Amino acid sequence: MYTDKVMDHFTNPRNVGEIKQADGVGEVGNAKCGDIMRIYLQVENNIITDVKFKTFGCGAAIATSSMVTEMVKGKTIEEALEISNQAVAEALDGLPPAKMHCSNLAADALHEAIRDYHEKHK
Amino acid sequence: MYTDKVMDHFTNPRNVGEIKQADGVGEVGNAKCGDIMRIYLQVENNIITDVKFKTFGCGAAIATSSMVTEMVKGKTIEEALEISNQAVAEALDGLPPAKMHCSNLAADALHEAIRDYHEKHK
Amino acid sequence: MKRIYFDHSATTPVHPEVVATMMEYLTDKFGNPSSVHSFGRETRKAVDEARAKVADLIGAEPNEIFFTSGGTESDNLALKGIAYANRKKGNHIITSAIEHHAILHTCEYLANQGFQITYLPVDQYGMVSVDDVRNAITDQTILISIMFANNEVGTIQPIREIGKLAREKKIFFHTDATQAVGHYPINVKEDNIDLLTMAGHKFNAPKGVGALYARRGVRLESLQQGGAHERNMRAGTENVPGIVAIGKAAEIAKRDMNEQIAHLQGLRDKLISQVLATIPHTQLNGHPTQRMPGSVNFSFHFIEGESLLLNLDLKGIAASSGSACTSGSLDPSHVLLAMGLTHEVAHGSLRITMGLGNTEEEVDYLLEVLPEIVARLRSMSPLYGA
Amino acid sequence: MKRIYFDHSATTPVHPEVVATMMEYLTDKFGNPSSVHSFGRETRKAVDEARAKVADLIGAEPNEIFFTSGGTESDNLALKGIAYANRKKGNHIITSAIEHHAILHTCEYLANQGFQITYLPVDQYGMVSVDDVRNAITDQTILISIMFANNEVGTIQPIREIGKLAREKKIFFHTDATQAVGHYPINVKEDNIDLLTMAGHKFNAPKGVGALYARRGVRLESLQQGGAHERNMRAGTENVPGIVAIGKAAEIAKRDMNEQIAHLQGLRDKLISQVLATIPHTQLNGHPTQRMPGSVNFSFHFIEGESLLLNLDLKGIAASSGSACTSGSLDPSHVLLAMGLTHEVAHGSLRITMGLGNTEEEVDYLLEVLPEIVARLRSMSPLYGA
Ligand SMILES: Cc1ncc(COP(=O)(O)O)c(C=O)c1O
Ligand SMILES: Cc1ncc(COP(=O)(O)O)c(C=O)c1O
Ligand code: FES
Ligand code: FES
Repeated sequence: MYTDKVMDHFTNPRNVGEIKQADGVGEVGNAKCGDIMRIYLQVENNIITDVKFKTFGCGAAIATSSMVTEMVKGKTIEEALEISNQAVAEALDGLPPAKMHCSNLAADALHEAIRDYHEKHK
Repeated sequence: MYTDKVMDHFTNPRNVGEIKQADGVGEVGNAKCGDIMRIYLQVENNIITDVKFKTFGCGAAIATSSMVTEMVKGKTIEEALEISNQAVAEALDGLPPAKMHCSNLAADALHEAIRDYHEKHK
Repeated sequence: MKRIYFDHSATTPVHPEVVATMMEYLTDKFGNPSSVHSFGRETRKAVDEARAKVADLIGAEPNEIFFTSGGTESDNLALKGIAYANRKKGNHIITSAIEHHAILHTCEYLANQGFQITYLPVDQYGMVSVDDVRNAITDQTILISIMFANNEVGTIQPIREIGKLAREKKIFFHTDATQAVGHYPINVKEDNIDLLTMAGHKFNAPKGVGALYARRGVRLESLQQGGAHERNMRAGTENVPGIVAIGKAAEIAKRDMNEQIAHLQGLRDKLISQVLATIPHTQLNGHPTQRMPGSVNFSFHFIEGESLLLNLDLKGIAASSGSACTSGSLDPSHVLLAMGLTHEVAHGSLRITMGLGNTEEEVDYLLEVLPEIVARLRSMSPLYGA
Repeated sequence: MKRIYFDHSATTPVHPEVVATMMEYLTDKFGNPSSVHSFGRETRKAVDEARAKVADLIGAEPNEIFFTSGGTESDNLALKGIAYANRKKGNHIITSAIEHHAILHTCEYLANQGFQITYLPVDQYGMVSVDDVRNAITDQTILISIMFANNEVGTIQPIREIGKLAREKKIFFHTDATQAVGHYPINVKEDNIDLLTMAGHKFNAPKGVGALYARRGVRLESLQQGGAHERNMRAGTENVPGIVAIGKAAEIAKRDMNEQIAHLQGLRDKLISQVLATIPHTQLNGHPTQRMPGSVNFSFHFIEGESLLLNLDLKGIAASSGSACTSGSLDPSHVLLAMGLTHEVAHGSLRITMGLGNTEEEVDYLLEVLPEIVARLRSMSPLYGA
C-alpha cells in the first residue's frame, strides 16, 4: 500500500531525535487519533541548520516526519513556511487515501516549530 | 433422488398399453399439474386378470403406475380396493417428499377403474 | 459411460485456466485483503486486478463493480438497494413476467413493503415490448428491471432501447444479465445500463461469487451490514479465490467470445433444424433468431419433461425442463406460461443449453437418441393419439 | 524470506486436505444441486454430506444448518431474521459492546428500523457479565446475541450460562462463534444455543462460505429472495466447492481439536510469559486464562500498532493491531476501548493469533525480533521517557 519512498523513510527515518536547546519546537496531533509529531529546529541567520523529530504514529506518520526534516534542512524560514502537507506527500510519491487525514501533518508540525521560534525570538 | 426400484419400474415399466374392450377404465390427474394416469382392467370372476396403463407424468408417476399394475394382477376386486397410494410408494422403497403430492396417484386411478367396472357391471 | 453436459444455463464447468489461476489463492496466497501485512497486500492486489477484468468485460470502470456471492444476491442488492435509496422519489417498479425468481420473488417482497410492481407481459417468443415499458412508466417509477437474456428460452431482450427510454425518463435501469455475461457482447455504456447482475458460475467461474455493476453516481442502500468491504456496499471478508476466478473467467470470456459464439450458434441451429425436421408434434420455444448462441428449448407434445430428462440421463445426457415435475412446484415454468403455452405443452419442454467443451459429435448423439425416447414416452402417454 | 503467519483471527490458510477434497468440485463435479440429472445428483449428495459434518462439529442436526456466504451474512440473517419474524412479540435486542461490526452495524441498522438495542459493557478482561444480561432483559426482549469468543482479545464468554438464562426467559439466544468454531469445543445443545454463526475461512476452509445454525423450530425471516434453496432460508445456487470444503474442514477440526488446543495453548502461554518478562511497559489484553488457545494480545505503551506491524512484516511476520491507523478509521478498536484502555494504549496493541502450522520455532523467532522493534519505535516516540 505504501510507495517505496514511504517504506524507505519508514525503515530508515532521517533525523530522528531531539535537539536539547532547540530554537523552536512544534507538536501536532494527539494520542486519541493516533498521531503525535514533534519537530525541533535549530536556526542560524534565518536558516534552518538542524532539525530533528519524534513521532508516535503509523508508517505514513513516521515517513512524512522524516521527509519533512529532509526537505527543510538548509532552507530559510520563509522557504520552510512554504512547505505544505501536500508537498510532503508528493515528495513521498503519494500516500494511500485513508492516510491523508491524520498521518500527513508533518508540515503542520514544522510550521508550529517555526511559530515557536518566532515567539521565542521576537 | 429415486430409489433403484423406482428407476427399475421407470426404465422397464410393466403393463404399458391399453385394453381395447376393458371391463373398467380409470383416469386421474390433469395436464395442468402435469400428471395423468389411465388404468385399464380386465376382470373375470371378480379377479383382475389383466391390467394396463398409460401415463403422462414424471418418473415417479410412471413408476407408481407400473408398480400398481404389478400389485393388482391376479387379485380380487376387494383385495385391489385395499391397495393405497401409500402402499404403492412403499413397494417402490419410497418416493422423494416433493413427489408425494402429484405423482403418487396410481392407486387412485386403479380405484377409479374399479368404480367404472362396478358402474358397467351393476 | 461418457457424459454429455447440455445444461449450461443451470451452471457451467469451471474453465481449466480459471481453476489453475485460483489455485494459488486456495493455497499460498490466503491472506485477508484487509490485513496490513504482505499476506493481505497480495490478495488486495489480486482483488483489484480481478475487479478491473470484470469491468473490462462489460465496458465498465473497476470502481463500478461490487463483488457478491452470486446472481441472486446481486439481483436482491440491485432491486432493494435502489428501492430503499429512492423511496422518497417514488414507489413504482417495472419488470417482466419472465424474470428469474431472484427478481420476481424480490419484487413480491418489495410489494409487501408498499412498492407497486408492474409485471410486463411478453409475446409468443418471450420478448418484452419497448412500447409496453413506455406505457407502464408513471411519475412514481424509480426502477425498470428487464433481464438481458432469458434463462429458459434464451430470448434476448431489446436492452439498449429500454435503457435509452429509461435514461430519457431519468429512471434507473437494471438488467439481470446472469445468462448473457461472458457469452454475448455487452457494453454497459452503449447499452444504457445503470445496474447489471452477473453470476460467476454461469460463465465458467465457480459457484459462490457474482458481481453487481452499478454506474458511478447510482446510490444504493447496502443490504448486509458489517465491515467496510466493497466500499461499504457489501460487508464481509472478500471471497478472494472466487473473485480471482471470476476475474480470470471474464478475461477468458472476452478473449474467446467471438469464436465461442460462432461455434455454439452452429450447433444450436443444427440441433433446431434437425429436431424440428425429424420429430413431429414439436415446437421451438423462444425467439427463432434473437436467442442466446447456445440455447435451445423445445416442447414435445403429449409427454412430460422429467421423464424425458431421466431417459436422456440414462443415455448420459444432462439437460433440463420447465415441467413442474422437475421442481416440486405445482405449476410448470412461469416463463413458458407467460409466452402463452398451455400447461400441457409447457410440461413437455426440454431445454438444451450448450457451452464450453460441447462438440458437434455430442449434438449428433443427442439427435440420434432423442427421437426414440420421445416416441417411447408418447407410446405410454394417454394424451397421444387419443 | 520465510514468512510466518500469526494472524489466524483475520483469516486462516485452507487445510491441504480441504483443498484436495474440494478440487473434485471445481473440476469434474460441477453440477447444480437443483438439477435432475447425474451432474446435479452428485453435487446434491455432496452438499448433504457437508451439512451433516458441519452439524456434527457443533452437536446439531443436519437440517439445522443453513449455508451462507460467510460470517457477516450469517450474523445479518440471525439478527434481522429473528427481529423481523418476532416484531410482534417485542422490539428489544441485547448484545455487547465488543461484538464484531457484523453484529454492531446490523444492530445499528435495526435501531433505525425501530428496534431498541442494549449494548452491554465488559470488564477489564473483555468479559460480559451474566448478571448484566439478566438485568437488561425486559418483556420486550426477543433476542440476546453475545459472541462466543472475541476476535481481538480472545476472551471466551460465559455462553452456557447466558444460554440457560435466555432459555428460562424464553428469549432467543444467538452467538457469533466465528472465532470459536473449529478451535474450541462447542455443543449447541449443552450450551443452550438457538442460533450460531460460523465462517469457513476462520477454520481452514476457504473464504466465501459460512453457515448459520438455527435450532429446529426457530423461525427466521429470509433476507435474500429467489429460488427455494436451503429450505427457503437462503436463495441462490449453492456454493458447492465452498460447502464441500467447510464440511471437510469441520470433519478435520473435530478430529484434530484436542491436539491443536494443547499445542496452541503451549505456544500462547510461552509467548505471553516471555514477552511480559522481557519487554517493559507491556500489558496483556483480554482474559488471562479464559481465552482462545491460539490468541494473544499485548499493548506496548508509547508506540503505535501499524508501525509495529510494518516492522514485523519486514521481518517476515504477519500480525495485526487494534490501532485506528491500521483501518483508516479515526478511533482505535472499540473492543479495547470498551475494556477501559486509553486511546494511547489501544493504539499500541499487537494481536498474535496462532493456528494451523505454527511452530515453537516461529514463536521463538518472534520473541527474538520483537524487543528490538519495540525499543526502536519507543526511541522515536515523543511519549516515551517524556
Ligand atoms: C437469469 C438468472 N438470474 C438469476 C439467477 C440466480 O443466480 P444464482 O443462482 O447464481 O444466485 C439465475 C440462475 O440461477 C438466472 O439464470
Ligand atoms: C467475531 C466475528 N464475527 C464476524 C466476522 C465476519 O466474518 P466474515 O468476514 O467472514 O463475513 C468476523 C471476521 O471477520 C469475526 O471475527
Ligand atoms: S498516524 Fe494514524 S493513520 Fe497515520
Ligand atoms: S407427475 Fe408431476 S411430480 Fe410426478
